[in-house]
Amino acid sequence: MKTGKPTRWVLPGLGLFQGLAVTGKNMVQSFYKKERMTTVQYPEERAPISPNFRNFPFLVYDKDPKAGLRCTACSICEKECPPQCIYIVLDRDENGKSLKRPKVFDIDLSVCMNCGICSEVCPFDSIYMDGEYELSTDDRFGGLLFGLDRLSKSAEYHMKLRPEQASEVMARRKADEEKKAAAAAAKLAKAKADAEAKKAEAEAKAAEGKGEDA
Amino acid sequence: MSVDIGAALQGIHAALPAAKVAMRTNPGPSNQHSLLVGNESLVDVLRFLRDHLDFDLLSNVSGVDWPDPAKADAVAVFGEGEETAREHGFLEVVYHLYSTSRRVGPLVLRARSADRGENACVPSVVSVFRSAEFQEREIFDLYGVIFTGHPDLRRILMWDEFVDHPMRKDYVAPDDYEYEPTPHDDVLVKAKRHYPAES
Amino acid sequence: MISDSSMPYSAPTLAPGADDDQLLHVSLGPQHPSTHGVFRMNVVLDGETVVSLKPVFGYLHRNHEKIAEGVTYLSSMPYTDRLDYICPLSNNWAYAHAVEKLAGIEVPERAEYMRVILAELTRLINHTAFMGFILGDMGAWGSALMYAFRERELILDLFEDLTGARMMANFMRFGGCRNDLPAGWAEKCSVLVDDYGPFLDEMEKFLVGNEILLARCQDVGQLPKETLINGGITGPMLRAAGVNYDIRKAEPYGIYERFSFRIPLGDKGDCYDRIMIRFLEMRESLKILRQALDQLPEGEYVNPKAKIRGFKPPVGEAYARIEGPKGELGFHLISDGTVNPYRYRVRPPSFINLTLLEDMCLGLDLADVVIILGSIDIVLGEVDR
Amino acid sequence: MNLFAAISTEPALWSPEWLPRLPQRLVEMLLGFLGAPEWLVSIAGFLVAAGTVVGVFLGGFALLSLIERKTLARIQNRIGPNRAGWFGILQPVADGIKMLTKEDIVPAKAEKFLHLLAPILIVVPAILALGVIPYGREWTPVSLELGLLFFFAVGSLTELSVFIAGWASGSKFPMLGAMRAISQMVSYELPLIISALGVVMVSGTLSLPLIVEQQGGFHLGFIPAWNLFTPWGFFAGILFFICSIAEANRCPFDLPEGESEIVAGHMTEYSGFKYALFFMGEYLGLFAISALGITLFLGGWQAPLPGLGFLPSWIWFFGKLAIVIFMFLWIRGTYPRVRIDQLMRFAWLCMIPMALLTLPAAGIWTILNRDGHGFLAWAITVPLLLIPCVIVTVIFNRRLASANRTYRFAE
Amino acid sequence: MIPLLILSPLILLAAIGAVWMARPVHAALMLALTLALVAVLYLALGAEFIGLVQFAVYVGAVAVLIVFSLLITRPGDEAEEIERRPRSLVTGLLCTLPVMAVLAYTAASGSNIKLIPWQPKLSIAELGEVLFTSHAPAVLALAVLLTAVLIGAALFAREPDKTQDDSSEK
Repeated sequence: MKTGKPTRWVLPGLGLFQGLAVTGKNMVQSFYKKERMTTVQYPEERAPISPNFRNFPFLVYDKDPKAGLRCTACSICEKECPPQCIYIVLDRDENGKSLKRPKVFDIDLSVCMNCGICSEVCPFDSIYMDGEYELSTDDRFGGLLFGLDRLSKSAEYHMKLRPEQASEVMARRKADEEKKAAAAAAKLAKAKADAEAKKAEAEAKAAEGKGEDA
Repeated sequence: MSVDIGAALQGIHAALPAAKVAMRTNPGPSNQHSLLVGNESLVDVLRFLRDHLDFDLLSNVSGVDWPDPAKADAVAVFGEGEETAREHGFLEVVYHLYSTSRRVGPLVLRARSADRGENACVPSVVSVFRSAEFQEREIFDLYGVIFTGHPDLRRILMWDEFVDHPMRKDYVAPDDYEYEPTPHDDVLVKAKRHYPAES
Repeated sequence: MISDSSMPYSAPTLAPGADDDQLLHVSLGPQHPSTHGVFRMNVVLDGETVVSLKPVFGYLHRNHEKIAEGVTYLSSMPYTDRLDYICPLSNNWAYAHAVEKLAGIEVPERAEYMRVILAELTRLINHTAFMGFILGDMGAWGSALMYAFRERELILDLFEDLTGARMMANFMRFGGCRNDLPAGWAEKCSVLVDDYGPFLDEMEKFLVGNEILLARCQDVGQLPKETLINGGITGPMLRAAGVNYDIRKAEPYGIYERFSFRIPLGDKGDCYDRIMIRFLEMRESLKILRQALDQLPEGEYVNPKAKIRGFKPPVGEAYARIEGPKGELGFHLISDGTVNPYRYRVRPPSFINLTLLEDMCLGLDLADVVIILGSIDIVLGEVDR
Repeated sequence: MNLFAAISTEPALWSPEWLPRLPQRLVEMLLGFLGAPEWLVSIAGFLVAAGTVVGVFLGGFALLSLIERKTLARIQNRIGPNRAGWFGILQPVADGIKMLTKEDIVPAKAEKFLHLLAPILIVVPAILALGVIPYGREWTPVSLELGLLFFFAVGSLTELSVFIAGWASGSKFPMLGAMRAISQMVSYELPLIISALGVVMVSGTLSLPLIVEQQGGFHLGFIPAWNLFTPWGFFAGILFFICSIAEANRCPFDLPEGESEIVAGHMTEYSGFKYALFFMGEYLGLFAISALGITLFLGGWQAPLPGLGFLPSWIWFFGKLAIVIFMFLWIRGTYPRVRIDQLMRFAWLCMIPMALLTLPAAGIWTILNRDGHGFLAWAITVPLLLIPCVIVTVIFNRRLASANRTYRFAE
Repeated sequence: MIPLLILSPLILLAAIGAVWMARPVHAALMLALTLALVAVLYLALGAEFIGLVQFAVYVGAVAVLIVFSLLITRPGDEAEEIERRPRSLVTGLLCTLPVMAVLAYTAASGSNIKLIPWQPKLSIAELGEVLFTSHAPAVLALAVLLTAVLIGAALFAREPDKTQDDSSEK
């Protein structure tokens, strides 16, 4: 054991008493200082959850849970999902034509790792991260495999959960819709005009033909 | 501080004329070019770099599997007038060296095994850099590169009885996944394939 | 300069003539209270003195690198959270840094500031938790750990507010961050930074003067600096031995050049120095945080040119590293021009810092092994990957 | 039997001192009323008296297991068990049920019989030792003339049982734990006994009730005449406290079961009720050693201030016991564990020499006080005892000087 | 007389066990049991002080030391031990023979010893006084011997350290 020349003299065990003082202070203060406490008595009180907290994904629908589902079963999230926990089957009509909506949309919550990449890559504002966290179940397989029925949540729910994000999305969608409507109207008008033009042309042709015939 | 790889190459050539060292350029924007070192002179080159050019920190040792040699040459591009491309695939070990005193790096060195089979050998650099000890064991474990001269070449991450090298590109995952009840048809089909007796 | 003869690698064997009958072969772990997870050491004891120690890894191995080769670049980001799960944001940064280098992506200034703030908060988390863990290893009954975790919770609350998750942040993106700071976040963080100093004072009073801690930690686990560098040891362990090597200074990434901070350097490199260096580093981190929060500019939080879907970096390779709380965390990426990385390699500091574990422990007590392992500060998620 | 020579007299019936002996008296009266022979009455009374002590301390054990967790929780800013019953008061019951219903696992390599014997052997001496402590003015379960010697003789059995536990488990961690436990207990028993010897020298008796009675009264009207408030007694008391921490295997000397190193030491391979017995033996041992310390140095059941004698004496005893045990808990919540070589060096190089020094101090104190030179006694013993303190301070500071580190900062 | 009759066969059995047990640890534990039973016998005979001291010193210290030394050294083969038993038995009997002879002689020449009449109990104070006055030389000699033993033991214990240092220097 090496020794040296002390520069200042202390009592042996001073550090030990300092330690006792710190723990003693903590013990006494734990009775009246709330911010000292490390724990929360869970079922009665809950730690405050940030509004940005994300847990598992959910699917957004507007108005109608079936028809209003924003998801188009494009499978981008399925491909990007890091643990590959999303399973999508595209719905088709009898002719095999895509209906642009999922027939099956399953997320295995026992595999999902809450990363939020699905909601980030979704181009249709359809999938978002939920804040629900009390999802424990005693059914390991079925209970944690969420299908469309449990995943679909209304746009109002989204609005309540993340007002900022949802209102931004809604505004964008509204603008898109308006644009689309305008485009559709324009298209319609154009189609009409085209049709009229065609009609006129046809009529003209017919007239011509008639004329020729005649 | 990025490293002056040309100077390092010249230094090696001057000190170790017999060493087979060639520069390979990196086509990407990272500007990290590398030196391809012949296996027989790898330890000498590393020792020279450590003792005379102050590259005292062997930060990283990566194994890479190149079943298609053309791909390897696309990442580490030849200079002009150099050896021709290889015919067979090979395993590669990439070393990233830094200097703690001069604060430069990384100096990237590559060493390549003869093939991906029995001759997948690269000399061990543990005698020069202790930090390679576990990393070489890991590469041996996951890629199957045999480091000649390594003092304790055992599997490190996989268990001792494991046979294959899982990081190789042609590795096929074994049939040992856990069955779990699922409504998904293709998973069920897969399960049926794996458990023929049960279904 | 290291001469070759000073650095012979000798596989540690039993001393010649040692009577094997008198030796006790003990397997510490994988279920041992103080191996920080599922780590195992095959220890040979003579009485209680360590004669040989062989670490055994892989109980948490999930072949992270193979998984990453099978998914897109972005999909690996949440997996990096799970490497060193005590400090996910540093891992995020290291990976984003490597991909940015590989693809040549610029990062906007605000994002760089956010990254620095998050990385330094992560460093605080890691070092604070370390204080609790090492005291636990020394046999104190969790008081220090509880105090440390109380403060850590406050930082985790900030993370939750910002990233949506307390630990598995998945926050950095190639060319910036995922989202901007929420309103009021910087102010909350600023309050936390102000309050952290008193906590560190209390912790220091609790630990540093404690004679038992002095007796337990001093002159335990020393190695010469040359051996440490040669063994690839990085981070606080290396600096505790007096080697001035911090990547934030040696190879400034991000915007670390803009901040004035100092690198604390130890002298002996024993376990006590390792503890103290981490204390001092926390104080320096607080300085960086204060400067970064004061200078935080407005602007983009992510480079708008960086793609999220279908990201394909050009062919090439890149190795990038940052100064993680535990040491040098590097990512070596090789791209073949497709959406998946051709080779994705993590240089885990915890794993490589274990290289010299046996050298540090030989000839010491079993109780010292536990402290040395604690002072290396490993996380098994990173060691086994 | 002259072994159990009664010292205390029968208490007055109306006194609250009487309360702890109520069961015994009731049984004796009942048997006497029924006309049982005298030997039967005395044996029955004896058994009931012993049962009272065991009952009190088993209750104390249950309570302590809760209080320890509560106190440590408060030290760590938690609340502690609060689910079972009001403030978690039923937690010990829940623990007990859990322990009882757990599977009793015996390792294949274990020596079955010895494996079973060890937990029993560890509880028995603790209970035996508790039997000779004077808890109140009228409440000494077994008043032995050689009480102190009996205490140490019985206490030495603990080492053997710890060894048996460690060896019979047929496993390595228990073996290491047993080795640590034996070397630690043997080393610390020495200063423990030596520091208690000073009390024996001063009071001239080995009988614990007599030792307590001699500590009655007050100096200057308010300082209790406890042994702790004499120079040698203060010194020996501190040494005794430190040694009792080591003897009770409490933090920071809990090496035999150091959970971060050797899992649980000699208890590693025990489960279920056998483990609970170890737990119980440990707590009862803690009670016993604290009770002895109180008896020797803190005046036993004597009230701490004059005018407080209206409370029954055993309340004072248990109050002191609570304070001493709280000190144990507080220390446990604060300190890390020492290493085995440091522990041994501390015992042999520091504790034993200092304990030996209390003997001449106590001798000088006795002789001078007997001759009425009270001031001279202080004047001689205080410097005598200060010398080692100064030496320790100097050595400590010289070592600390080399332990102090300065850190450089690189820009 | 009754305690003697009950205890002496037990003591004998335990003593035989101590000799007969194949495993050294078992033998040591049996020895501890023997010593404890002897202590109980002392107590039953009214010699409380000596009984308790016997318990504290022999069971608490000597037996523990034996056991501890067994812990830190690896015991030999069990089968070998059993094989050696006949020889050990002979040696043991040979050792007991002189003792038995002396005892038998004294018993036979009963006239030489007289039964000490029951005396009033000797107090510890008196015992101490006798030890440190009339028997002081013996106590001192013993103390010197023990000190020498202690120092010697310490020297022996230090020696392996030194050799280890030497070998590491080479």
